[in-house]
Amino acid sequence: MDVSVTVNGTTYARDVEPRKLLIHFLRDDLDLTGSHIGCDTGNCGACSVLVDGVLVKCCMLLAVQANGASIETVEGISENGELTPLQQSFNEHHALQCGYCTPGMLMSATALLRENPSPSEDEIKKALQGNICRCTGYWNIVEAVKAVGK
Amino acid sequence: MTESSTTTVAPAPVEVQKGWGGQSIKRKEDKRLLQGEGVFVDDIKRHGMGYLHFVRSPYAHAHITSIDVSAAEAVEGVYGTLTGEEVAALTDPFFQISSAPGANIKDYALAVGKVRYVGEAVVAVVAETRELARDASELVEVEYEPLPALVDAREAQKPGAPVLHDDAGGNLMWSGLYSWGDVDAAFAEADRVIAIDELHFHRFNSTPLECDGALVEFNRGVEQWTLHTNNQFPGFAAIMMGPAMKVGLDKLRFVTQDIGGGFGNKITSHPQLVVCCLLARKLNRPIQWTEWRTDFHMSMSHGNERWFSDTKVAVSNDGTLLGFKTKALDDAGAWLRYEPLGGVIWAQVTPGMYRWRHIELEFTQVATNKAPVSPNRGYSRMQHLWFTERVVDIVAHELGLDPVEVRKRNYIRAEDMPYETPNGCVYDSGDYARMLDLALELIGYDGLGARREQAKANGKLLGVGIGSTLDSGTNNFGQSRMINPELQFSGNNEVATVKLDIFGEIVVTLGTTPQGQGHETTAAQVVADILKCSPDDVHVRAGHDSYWNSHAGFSGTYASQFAVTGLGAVKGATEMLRDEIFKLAGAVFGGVPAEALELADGGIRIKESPDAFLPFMACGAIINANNAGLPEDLDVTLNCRYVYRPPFQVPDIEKKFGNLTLTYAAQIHVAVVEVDPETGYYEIVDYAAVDDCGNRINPQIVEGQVMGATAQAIGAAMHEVFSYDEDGNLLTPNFYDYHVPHALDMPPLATGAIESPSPFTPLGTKGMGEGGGAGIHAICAAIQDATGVQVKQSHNPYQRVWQMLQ
Amino acid sequence: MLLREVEYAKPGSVTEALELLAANDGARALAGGQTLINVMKARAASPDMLVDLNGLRELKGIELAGDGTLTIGAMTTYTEIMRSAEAKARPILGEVCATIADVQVRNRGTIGGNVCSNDPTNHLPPLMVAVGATMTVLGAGGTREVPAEEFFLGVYMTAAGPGELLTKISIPAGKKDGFAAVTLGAEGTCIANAAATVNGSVRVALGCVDAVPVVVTADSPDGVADAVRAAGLEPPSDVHASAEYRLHLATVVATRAAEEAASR
Amino acid sequence: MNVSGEKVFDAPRDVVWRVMNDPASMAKTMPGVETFDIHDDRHWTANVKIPLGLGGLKMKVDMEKIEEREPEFAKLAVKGHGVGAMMNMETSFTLGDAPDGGGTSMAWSADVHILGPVGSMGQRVLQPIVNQQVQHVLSALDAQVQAAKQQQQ
Repeated sequence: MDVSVTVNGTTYARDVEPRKLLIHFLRDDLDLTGSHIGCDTGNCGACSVLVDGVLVKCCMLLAVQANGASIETVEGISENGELTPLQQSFNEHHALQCGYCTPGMLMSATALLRENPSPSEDEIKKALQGNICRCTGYWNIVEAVKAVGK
Repeated sequence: MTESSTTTVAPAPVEVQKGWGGQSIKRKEDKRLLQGEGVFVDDIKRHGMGYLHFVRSPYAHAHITSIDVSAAEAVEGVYGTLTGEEVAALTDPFFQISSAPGANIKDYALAVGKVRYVGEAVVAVVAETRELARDASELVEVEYEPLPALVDAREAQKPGAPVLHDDAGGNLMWSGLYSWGDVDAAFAEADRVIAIDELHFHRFNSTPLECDGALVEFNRGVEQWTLHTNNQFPGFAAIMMGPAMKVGLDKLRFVTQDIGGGFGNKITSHPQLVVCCLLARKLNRPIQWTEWRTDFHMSMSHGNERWFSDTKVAVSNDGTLLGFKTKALDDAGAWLRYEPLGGVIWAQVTPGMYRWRHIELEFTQVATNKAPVSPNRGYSRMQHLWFTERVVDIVAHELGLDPVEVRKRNYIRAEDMPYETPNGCVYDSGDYARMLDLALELIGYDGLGARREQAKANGKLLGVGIGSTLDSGTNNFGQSRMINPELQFSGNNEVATVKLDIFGEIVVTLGTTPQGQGHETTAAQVVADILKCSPDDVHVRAGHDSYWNSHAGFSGTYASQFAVTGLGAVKGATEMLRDEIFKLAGAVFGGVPAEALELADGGIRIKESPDAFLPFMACGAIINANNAGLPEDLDVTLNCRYVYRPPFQVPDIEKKFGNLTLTYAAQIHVAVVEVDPETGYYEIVDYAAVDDCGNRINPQIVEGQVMGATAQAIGAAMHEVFSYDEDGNLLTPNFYDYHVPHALDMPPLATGAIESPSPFTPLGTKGMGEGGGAGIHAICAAIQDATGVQVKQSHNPYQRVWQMLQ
Repeated sequence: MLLREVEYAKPGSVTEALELLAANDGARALAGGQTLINVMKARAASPDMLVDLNGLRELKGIELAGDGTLTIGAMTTYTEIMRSAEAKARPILGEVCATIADVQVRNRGTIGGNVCSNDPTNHLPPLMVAVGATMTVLGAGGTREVPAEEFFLGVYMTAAGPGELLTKISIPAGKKDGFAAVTLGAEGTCIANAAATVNGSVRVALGCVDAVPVVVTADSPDGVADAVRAAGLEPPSDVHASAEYRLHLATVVATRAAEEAASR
Repeated sequence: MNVSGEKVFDAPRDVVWRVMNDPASMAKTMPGVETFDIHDDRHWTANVKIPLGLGGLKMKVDMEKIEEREPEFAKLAVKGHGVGAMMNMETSFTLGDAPDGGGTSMAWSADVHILGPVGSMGQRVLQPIVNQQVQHVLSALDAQVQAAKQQQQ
C-alpha cells in the first residue's frame, strides 16, 4: 500500500506491506535507526515517537496507519546539530549508559515537558513508566528531566 | 589504608587525585547516543543482505526424526536454509572448557539429532525480508519424538531421570570438592552448629534492552569473515569459533561500535555467529540476524540457578563465625557455553566479607532441559555471596543477635588488609565496618524504631536488611585449571594503543567492547593527565575492531576489570608515547636531556626557556611526514601499543589455592521494606548503597554503575525469574510476564562512597560495576526482618512473602 | 515483531466497517491495537484482515446527559477519558484509566478495545460490570443494548460477535465506586483486581479469577470477603499467583474496593 | 493441565456409546471444525479453527483411539499442530449407569499439554479457555446424544 508520512519535517512516500510495523518502516525503509526495538510485547518503549504530537510506541502501530501523519523521532530533536537543554541535561546528569533506551526516553520526556513544563518527580516517573532502562535505574533520568523543568 | 581513604556522601564527587582523574567530567559518548546517531548492530545494513530467522524447538526434550526444508526453500525470496546436519558436517563441536564428564558432550551451532530446551535453534532460514524469513520458517517441517523433560536440577542425578547428553553418560557435567582450613576442628570447637536444609538462588538475567545480533559478511577472495556484532567478549567468541570452523582466528574479524547493554549476557552468542558465518559463505551474501526479546528470553544466557543444601555453620555463642560446610548444586541448563567456569568463579569470594577460616563446599553442576546459562552481572560470585549473606542473617536469627553486630564482629578489618582468604585470594584493601556505618547513617538506622511503630499502626510490617558484597575484578584465568587441569589459560591482559597523528591528534584505541561504561571518557581522562592536555584533545575510538590489532586473548568488557586492565593499558601506552615525545623533542632541540623538558599546553618545552616549545602537532608532523635529518638511532614512532598484564601466578590446582582475582571492590547496601501482611505485597521504601572501588577516575560514572546494579538487584529480588512449567515451557518469555523495574518501581536512593585505593593496580583503581547482587541480599534480609521468617529463596514475589506469613 | 501477512482496510464509516467485517470471516476490528498487534507479533493469532476503526468520529467522544448518564464512544482512548470534564461525572473511570499500563498505551488504547479483548487481567471489564454499564452493539441486524454483566462471554470473547461492533458504552450516574488491585510492580499487570459500587448494597465485580468478571454482592463491605468465598471461584494458576493465592487476593481486593466505594 | 469431570446423559448407555464412538457425531462436538477426515475406525484428522476473540487458532488435529472396552471405556490420543501452538492430549471416558436409575453417567478426564508461544504466553488464560472449550464439547455432545436417542425411538 502507498504510505506517505512526514518525519522530522521531511515527507517520505513509500509502498509498504500492510503488515509492516511503523518501527520497522522507520528503521528499515527510511533508515531512521535512532528509534530502537527492545521487546516484542509493547512493554519497553524504546520505539517511542510522537505521531501528530501524540506519544506512542510505534511497534504497536502499522506503518499504513501512519499514512498522512507527521512523526517526530529522536533524530529530529536537536536543532542544527546542537544538543537541546533536555539532551544536555541527560549528559550532565549521566542519565544514559548504553544509550539504547535513550531515544525513547527523550521522546517521552519531550511529550511530558510540552504539556507540563515543570513536572514534579512523581509526574516524571509516571510519564516515563512506559520506558524501560536496564542500565541506570532511572534515578539520573528523573533528575535530568526535573532539572530542565522550569 | 584508613588515612588514604576519604569518606563522602555522593553525589558530591571526591577529589581523589589532582588532574582530570577523579573528576566527573561529562561523557564523550553521549552526544551521538542522545541524537540517535549511535551505531548499534541492527542499524547496520549491506546491499543484498539476507535476513536470518531461526526455527526453534517447541519441545524441551525430543529426538528430531526428520527435517524438511523444501517448502521453505521453494518460497520466492527465500535465499536458503541451514540445518543441524549441515552444521555437523561443516564444523567440529565447540571446544569444551569442562573436564569429563562435561567434556564429552557435543555442542554444535544448531541442534543435531535432538533438541534439549524450548527455543533451541533447529534450522536457520534466510530470506529477502525479515517478515518473509519468519513466514518461510513456518514452512519448515520438523518431526519430533518427544522425550520426558528434566526441569529440576535436584532430580538430575536420580535414577530414571531423563538424560540430556548420552555422551556424558548422565546429567552430571562437573563436580569438585573445595576444602580449606580445618573444618572438622572448627565444628568440634563450635558452641553451636546451625543447620540450614536448603537455600535456592533463582534463574534470571539482566535482560539488556538490546538483544543479540550480527551482520556477517564473507570475503571470498581472502576467505575471511567480518562480524559486525554486539558480542561483548570477542576474544572468547573467536577462541570458540575458530577451532569449530577450522579457521585461524584472524579469519574472524569482530567489529562493534555501540552495544545496548551486555551485563555478561552477550558473551555466549558464538553458536548463532557460527550459523551466520556458514550461511554468509553458503549463500554468498551478507547475513543479518536480529534476536527478538522472546528469542532472547527462551535461549540466551540465563544466570546460574543454584541450590545450597545440607548447610552447616560453626559459630560461637557470641556470633563469631568459624566456618561452614555446604553442597552447591548448579543448574547449567542444556549446554555448557561458558560453564562450568561458574564452578570456580564463586571461589574468588569464598569467605564473602567474613573472617571464617574453615570452609568446605562440594560443587556439582548438572544439565537440565532449560536454556543454557552464561555469565550474568555478578557471575557465580553473586550466588555465593547471597549464600554467605543469608547464612549470616539466619545465624543472627537463630542466635537472637543483631545482624549488624554479627557482621561487624566478623567482617575482615581494615587493619587486616591486604587479607589472604582461606583459599589464597588476596583482598587488596577496604574498610567494611566503616562502609556499614555510612550505609546505616544514610538510611537513618537509628530512627527506624519509630518507623516500625508507625508502619504497624498502618497495618504494615517494616523491615531492614543489609547486603554486604564484593565485586572481584580482573580474573586470573588460571583458575579455569581447577575446572580442567588440561586448560592452558592463566593470567589476564588488555591492550591499548595511543598515537600522535600528523596534525598532533591524540588517538586512543582500546581492546574493550564497552556497553555503557564510559570507556571513551575515562580513557581520555587518564591520557589527559599524563600528556598534560584536556580530555577534549583526546580522541578515543568508539567500539572495537579486531583489525586494529589492539586486542589480546582476554580483550573485552566483562568481569569488572576495565578500570584496572583497560586503563592500565591506556596508562602504559600513554607513558610510552610521552617518553617518545621527550626523546623526539630532545633530539629536535639538539640533544636536550629529558629531565630538562616538560609537557605543557599541548606540547613540550624546555623548562628553563619555555619559548623553546614544540607543539604535539609539530611532533606528529616531524615523525609522520617531515623526518629527514633525524638522528639514525632515534627510536620513535609516536604510535605506542601497550599490553597490561596483571601480576598473577598459576594457582595450586591440587589445593585449589591461589589468587584468583586482583581487586575487590566492596558494596554495602541497606534496604527498608514495608510489607502488606494481608497480600504479601511489599515496597522498598528506602535504600542506601555504599561503594568502595578504590580511586574513582570518574565518580559520576561509578555511581551510575552502582545505581544500575541496584536497580537490577531490586528487579531480581522481587519479580524477575525464568520460570518453567513441568513440560519445560518458559512461563516468562518476554517483558509481559518477566517484569523488570519501571520508573514507578524505584525507591528513594542514597549513595555513598569511600575510597580505599588498591595497592596492586596502576591507578589505585578497582574494577567495579557488577555489584555482587548486594540489593538481592539486602531485600531478602529486610523481608526476613519484617516477617520474622527466615528467607530461603533469593526470589521473593508477593505470593512467597504471603506464604511466609501463613 | 514481524506479523503474518494481513489485509488492511480503513473504512470511512461505521456502516462500511460493518460491511467489511461481515464480508470477511477472518476480519478483525483494529481499535487501539495495544493488545491485538502484540498477539499478532507472537503470531498467536493472525486475522486475515484488519478493519481499522481509528478515525471513525462516530465511535469517539464522551457525552453527559441531563440525568447524569455518560455515553462513551468505543474508540475513546484512556487518555481522553482521563482528561474529559464530562467523564468526571463518574470519577472512578478516569482514576482507573490513569493506572492502565503507561502514557503511550493510554494514548492509543481505547475503552472499547479493552472490554472487547476481555483479557481476564484487564481493568475495565470488572469496572464496567460494577458500574452497571450498558454496551451498545451494532450489527447487520441493527443495534442491541447488552448489559455489561451479559457482555463478557469468555476470554477474548464478548457479545459483540463476528460481523458486529461495540459502538458505545453508557454508564449511569454515580460516585460511590471503588477499584482495588494487586499488580505486578507499580501499575503493572493485574494479578487480582476488583471494582465495587455501593448503591444501598455493595456490588463487586472481580477480575483475574475467571474467564469473565464475577459479580458478588453484600449488604456492607464487611460481608464482601465471605461473599467472595461463597462464590465458589476456581481461579486460574499462573506464574504470578497460584489458584489459592489468587482466591485469597480476590477476597482482599474485593473488600478494599468495597470499602473505598463506601467511603465516597 | 488436567481437567476432568462427570456428566449424566438422559439416554441409555448403548446410545451414548454409539455417539461417542461415531466419528461423524464426534466431529459435530468439536469446536470450529472446518474439515473432518476418517481414515479408519481408529484414526481421524480434523482441521479446526478454535474461535478466540482475537482471531481463531487454526490447528490440524490427529486423533487416535488407543484403547477401547465396549461398552464402558475408551481412550483417545490427540495431537494438534498449529503455528504458534502445539497440543498433546490424552483423554478418556468411562460410562456407567447413572446412580438414581435412568440415563448414563460419564466420567471423563483429559491431560492437556500446550506447547509453543501460546503455551508460554497464553498460560495466564489457557485454563479458562480450556474449561470453556470443554463446556462447549459437553453440551454439543449432549445434543448429539439426544438426537441419536430421537432417531432410535
